[in-house]
Amino acid sequence: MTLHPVARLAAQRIALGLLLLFAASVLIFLGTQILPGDVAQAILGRSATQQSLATLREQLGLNEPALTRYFSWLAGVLHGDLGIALSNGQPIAPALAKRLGNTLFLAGAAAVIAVPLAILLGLISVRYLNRWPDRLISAVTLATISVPEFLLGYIVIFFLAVQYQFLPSLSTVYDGMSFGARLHAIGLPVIVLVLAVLGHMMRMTRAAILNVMQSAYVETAELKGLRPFAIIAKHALPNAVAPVVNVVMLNLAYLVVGVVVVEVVFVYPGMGQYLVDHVAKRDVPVVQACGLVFAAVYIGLNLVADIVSILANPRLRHPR
Amino acid sequence: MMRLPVSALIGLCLTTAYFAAALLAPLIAPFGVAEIVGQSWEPASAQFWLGTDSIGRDLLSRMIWGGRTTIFVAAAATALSFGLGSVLGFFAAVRGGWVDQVLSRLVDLLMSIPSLISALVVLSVVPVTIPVLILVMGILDSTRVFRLARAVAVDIAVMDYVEAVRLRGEKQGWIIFREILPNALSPLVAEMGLRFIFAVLFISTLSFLGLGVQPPMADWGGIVKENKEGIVYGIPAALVPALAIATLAISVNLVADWVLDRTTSLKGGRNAR
Amino acid sequence: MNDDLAKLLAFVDKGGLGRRAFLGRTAAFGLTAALGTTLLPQGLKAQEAKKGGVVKLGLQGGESTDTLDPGLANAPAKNNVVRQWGDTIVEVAPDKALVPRLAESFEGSADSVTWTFRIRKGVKFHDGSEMTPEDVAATYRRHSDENSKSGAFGIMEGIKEITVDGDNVVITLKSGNSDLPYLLADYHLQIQPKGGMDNPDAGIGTGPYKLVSFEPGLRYVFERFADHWDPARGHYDGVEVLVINDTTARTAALQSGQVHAINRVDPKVAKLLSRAPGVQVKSIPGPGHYVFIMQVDKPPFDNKELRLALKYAINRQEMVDKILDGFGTVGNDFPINASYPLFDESLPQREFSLEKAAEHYKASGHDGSPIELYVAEGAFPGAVDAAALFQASAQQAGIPLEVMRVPDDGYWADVWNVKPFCASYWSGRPVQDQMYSVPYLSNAEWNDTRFRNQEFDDLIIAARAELDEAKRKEMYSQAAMILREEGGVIVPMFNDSVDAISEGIAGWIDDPQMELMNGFLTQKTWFA
Amino acid sequence: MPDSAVAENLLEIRDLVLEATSYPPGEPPKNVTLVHGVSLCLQKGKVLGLIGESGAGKSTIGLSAMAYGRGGVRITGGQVIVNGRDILKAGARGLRSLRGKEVTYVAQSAAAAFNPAKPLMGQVIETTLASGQIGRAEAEARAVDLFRQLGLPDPETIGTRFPHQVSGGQLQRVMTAMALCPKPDLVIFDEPTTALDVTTQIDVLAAIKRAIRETGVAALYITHDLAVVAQVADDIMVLRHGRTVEYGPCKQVIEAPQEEYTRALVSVRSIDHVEKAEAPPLLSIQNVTARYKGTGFDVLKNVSVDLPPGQTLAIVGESGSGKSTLARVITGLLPATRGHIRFDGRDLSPDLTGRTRDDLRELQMIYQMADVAMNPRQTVETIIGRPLEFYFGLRGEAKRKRVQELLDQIEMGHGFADRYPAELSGGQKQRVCIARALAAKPKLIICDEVTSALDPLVADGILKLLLNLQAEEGVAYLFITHDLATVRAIADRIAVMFKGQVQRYGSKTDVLSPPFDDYTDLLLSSVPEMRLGWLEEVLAHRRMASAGN
Repeated sequence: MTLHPVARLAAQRIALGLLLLFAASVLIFLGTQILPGDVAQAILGRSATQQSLATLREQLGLNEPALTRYFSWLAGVLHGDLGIALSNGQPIAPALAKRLGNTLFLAGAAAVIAVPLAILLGLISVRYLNRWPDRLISAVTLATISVPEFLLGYIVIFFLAVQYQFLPSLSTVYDGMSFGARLHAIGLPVIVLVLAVLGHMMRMTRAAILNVMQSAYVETAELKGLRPFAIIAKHALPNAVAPVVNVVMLNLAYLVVGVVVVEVVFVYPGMGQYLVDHVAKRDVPVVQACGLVFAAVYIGLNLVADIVSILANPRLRHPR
Repeated sequence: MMRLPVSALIGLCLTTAYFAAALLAPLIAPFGVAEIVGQSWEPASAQFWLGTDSIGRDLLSRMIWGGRTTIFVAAAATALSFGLGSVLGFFAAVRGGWVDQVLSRLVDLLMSIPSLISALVVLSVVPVTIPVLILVMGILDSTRVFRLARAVAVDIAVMDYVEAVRLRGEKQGWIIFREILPNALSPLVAEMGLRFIFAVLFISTLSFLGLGVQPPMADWGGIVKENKEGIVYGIPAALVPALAIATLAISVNLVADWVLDRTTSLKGGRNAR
Repeated sequence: MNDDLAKLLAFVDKGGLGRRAFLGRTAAFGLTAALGTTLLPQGLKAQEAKKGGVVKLGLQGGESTDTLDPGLANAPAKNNVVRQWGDTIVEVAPDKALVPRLAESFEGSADSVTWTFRIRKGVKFHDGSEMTPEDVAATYRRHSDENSKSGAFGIMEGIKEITVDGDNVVITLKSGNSDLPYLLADYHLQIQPKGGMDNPDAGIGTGPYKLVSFEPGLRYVFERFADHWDPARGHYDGVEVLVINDTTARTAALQSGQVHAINRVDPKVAKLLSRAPGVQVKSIPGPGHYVFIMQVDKPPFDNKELRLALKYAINRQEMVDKILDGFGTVGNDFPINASYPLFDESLPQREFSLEKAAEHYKASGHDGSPIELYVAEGAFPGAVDAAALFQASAQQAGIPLEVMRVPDDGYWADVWNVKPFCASYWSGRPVQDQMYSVPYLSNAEWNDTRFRNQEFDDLIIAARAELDEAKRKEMYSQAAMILREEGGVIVPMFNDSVDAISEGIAGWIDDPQMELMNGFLTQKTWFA
Repeated sequence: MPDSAVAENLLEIRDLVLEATSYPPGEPPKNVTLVHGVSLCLQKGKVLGLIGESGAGKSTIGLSAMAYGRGGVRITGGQVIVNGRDILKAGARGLRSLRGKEVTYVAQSAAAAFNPAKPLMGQVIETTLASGQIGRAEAEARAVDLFRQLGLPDPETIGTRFPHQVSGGQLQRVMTAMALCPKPDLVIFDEPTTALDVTTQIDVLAAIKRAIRETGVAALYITHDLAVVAQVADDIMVLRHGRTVEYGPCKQVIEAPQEEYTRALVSVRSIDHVEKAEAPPLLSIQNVTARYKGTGFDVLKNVSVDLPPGQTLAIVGESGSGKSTLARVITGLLPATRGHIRFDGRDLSPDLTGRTRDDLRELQMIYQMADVAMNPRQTVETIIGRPLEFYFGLRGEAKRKRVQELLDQIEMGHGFADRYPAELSGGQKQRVCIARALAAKPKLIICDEVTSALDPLVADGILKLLLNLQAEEGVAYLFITHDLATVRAIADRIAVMFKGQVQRYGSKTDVLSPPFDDYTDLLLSSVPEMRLGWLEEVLAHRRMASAGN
């Protein structure tokens, strides 16, 4: 049964993605185990007694060789058991799962707004190339990508929450909340995230669309006397899908970084804040678990981008 | 001297001002970095041009010392990432074969984890000092420089003039430094500006999260964190460092855009804009 | 007797004590409890309370590992939560007068060894069952049990026997203690059905609001308990407590109208916040104080010279000016200040002196390795900045102090009472005996400085039974000097408790004992 | 202006002026005039050929017939009258009704001109449907007729295929169909056959000529190849640097050119070089077989050719014949899997790394695209000087003098020494590459399509230079090209290659005189000759040949 080439390519990419995730887990585990300096000392601080250091080393299993520890950790991860948090002895998985849900909800909401907005702005600035809309958009994006996310956060709180009380400055979400209330609660952090990601995504989308608009077949379409909008919709956009999708996925790295900062600024119970707190507490098992989940989400998204760009490429969809 | 577009002019002036302040910090800072001189959050006055911070330290001195740390760490990290990234990138492009494969796959792996997350993972086990921060940021960022350098070098290596030189029997040293490097330099220089901005934002974010520069040392991100209670009331101690980060990033951005324009037009007619 | 009154008047002029607090102070001087209620300021009764609305509190001091067991309430958010659903048998009014609650009336024997409390009848628990004297007795027995780890264990420790006699609960003490009614007003001692023996964290009590749902360390939802025994309390339809540990977010939540009241306003911001529209800032001097606590049984803090070096190396006045922005007074390394009855003004105030600090540090022979001080914004508002100031002055005296910043999340579970040197707070107690016995008696549950001093224990226990006020005051002064000299606690400053409420709230009364009107905000105020 | 018949002009261009802004590096942008007042007219059903070297402005003039400025070109003067109305005055809506309906366009590279994400049929009938005259079914039927008319294989189903599923030649014909589908009055052919192989060019040219005759449409045919335009055009306009050099009927311009420049263009193909006699070989390639790593098939299959010293062996073949691969095998960049190469009496190691410095010095190479064959960051002096340093250790004054000698040899002034490649013209860049090769005093220079990227006159200059240098220096050339005219001009011996094998090999006269094997016959007969009616002859000859067997 010969697979349609696109399906074969997609399967290849998925296999590559899984391999990458496995390698990433090795990197994260080794990153936290073999670095110089005694992990137990780093966690308990200098004035810790020898006895407490010994018990912690035992608890972390630092005495066994790294390889066996890695595989036992990996086995646990595969069964969904991410180990026990050092600081409060609670199992990591349940707390992490809820917080991952919150983070994905926030990042998803931001992406759902940022992606179409970036493409729209990209189209507008290509349509009015080098005229005032293009210059204005470029100036604004230059500003937003140069401003640190936490400054954006506080400016937005000051104006939209304190000064004009449109949206709550506090974005706590809890179980009983309705979907609408949840959206209302994360209004401000989504705005900040969109601003943080929009700049990068818009600049690259503009370049991708510009590249397509300057191709020969768009000129042919123009020479066929089609309306500008028909040219963009029927000829430019179908070919812009693959490069734009790649650009969007490339920028999700900024979204991940933005989420961490925004969660700290808005005290949002997501994975970003959970990771930052436990890094400060030097709670190695939690940091490993969070690192792995972030990597998995990121690799997964890149995988989706790869597959979408394969599907969008006519050469692959209709082989010779 | 070329007639500078106004935006590049502003960018250049601001950037040089910041770098000068960073270099001359010990001379021009009125007080020590952690010297407690007044009340908390005093407004700007003749004695304290920018007022004081949350525990009464002169904000202007702290901004100057903080700027010195931010710019020094960002510059050092960028230098490390460029040194490491471009040399390995060129080497992989010219050598090709398994060297190229191994290096490229390793870079793919490192880039499969967002840089902030990898930094946090590493910082959770090692003592957070300035050299460690520079090392972590430098290595993580060198992956992106590697990819650019390798791509640029591969583009050049397939050019006929490199093949002609190889046919002549020239050694690899000559090929890299006399044929590839001069042409690869302009895109890399423009990218250096962007990487520096990334480094400034990265160290500021780490410090804001409390995991970057540890007190009593200070950098701009750290100062924002120390005074973040006041930010909603427009206290300068919180706004000034954040605006400094933004203006530094914007001005370097303007200069980098101008450098990119000038170098691509110089690249022998083929305006690869 | 009168020289104390005179001293008190002097203190009031200095603005140290609000007029009502002064009235409360006079009540404590030997007047019987019954009189206390009549002294309530007439102004309060005149305003007519309005019913309705859901009040939302934004509080600092909660974590995901919290439970509803009143015995374990050790942080501001948890202390306020227990006030919603529970009642104690006696309550200390803002002016320190004793107000009978679940006990209709009470009286102590001449030697204040046996106390009888007549329990109010017809009071219903939230689960519909009726409250009986047995429930009261069972509650106190639970808190006296060693492994309940209750914060009130230090108080219960002085009780020999608890018996029920018809409508009365009779408590006999090991040795007389005229302050017992004050001790039983402690917020840990919420009366629970069958004492809460079977499940202490059910959150069922007799309070004006009934628990609806909660997410530990995040959010607690209450609704008005229809047949609460005291119609004069609880004017809101419901209460929502949101845990917001981050100070900036908490303040912004109040300003953006998302919550109606917040605790622990950063003093530095108090002036600015008071100018914000729709917000009232309430700062009340009181017994609350901020501390840096050393566990004296762990090196290097087992060395007295080092402890003294650190005590001299802290600049107290600078902390009051910069951290409290003037809202507070200088501390003297023991937990009692002028707001306590029998306070001895004459105790020498320890001054900030780099020379003495350096001398003691040299004498301690410390090896110079960094001394780690763990601190978080959650310890007390401005704790991180205070640690920075302490580090700066300590380093000038050659002491290698290093500040370890840790996140708020999990501070009270993993850092306080765990790490050898960290920051903490006390909201204070109505009387000296309670303030000394809860944290500093050798067997106290919350002895976070691991202070074990036999002479100090004897003094405190003896003082309880001492009827002669002057002698009792003298004993407390001696105890204070021991703690000041030997103790592991550094008390740089007594802080006003600074809260902020929205203008929509009416009926606020200043109460120096604990933040948000000693936790009674939701019971006594209403929407204007 | 020719005394055109009374028939009313379909297209009339009067004193057309075109300008554009150029951005020289480092200087402020400045305006450049591309076309200085060109005038022409065209009647219905007639074909006007626009001929000129690159940069002459022929494409920009063609596009001005649709009032379209490519890459920032602006029409700043003159009038363009189509069917009696000046389209420069027509607003955007007016232009939209003109373009793709009254006037259509066929691009040079059809492969890039088609939207890769959509099947062909949709794109072909797009404007016809937009004009609303006929429905989809009728439009598709018309398209299929045109496909059949243009000789496309299985016309009914080709419409459903995607652009990348069809060959370059076929796409060119589909684009012609696309241009003819809306029944326009005028079609602009912008170098339609330049990108094709010479054998496919014949078929496409014939198909276009037949389509124009049958549909009676007027056409502007733009090309740089005079021989090609001679077969198609009724009138010819010769352009140079945006000015009209000559404008008249096709017969007059070809057979009796008035202007000096036109005469040079007509005679460009007429160099003929007397071949040298047989001699023992300098380079002998024996049964060489080669394949690229990772591919399953041999690109070269036991090739055997010889090249005597001081002579020129031309390797002729179409793209994919393996001629460039042969060059890479000889230089050692791609080691042969079988067979060996003898050079100047010694065996060359198949791999570049195994060769001695003299091996490398005596065998030099010149590339097709001169502007990527020189490092843009080095001056001409450095480029020519480096081989002198590397092979002969010349330094300083001695090196500078030798560079000047070389510059004289390639007929370029000494002033060029400190120029950068970006500042040289196409021909000058190729001359510097030749100088660089000569600097090594080689015995053999491999020339890989060195003239195919240059304009005819400039290419002519380079061929003459190479011949003089061969006479002076006695250097042998291995000349790789797909253009037979060049072969006639320079070769002593010829090897015709087809799919990796030597199809025909021998002295020039033997190879170029009949009887020919089929492929060589097809190849030779596909090169347009500078006379009218040549196209009809070749087609008639081919019909007879195919009828015969």
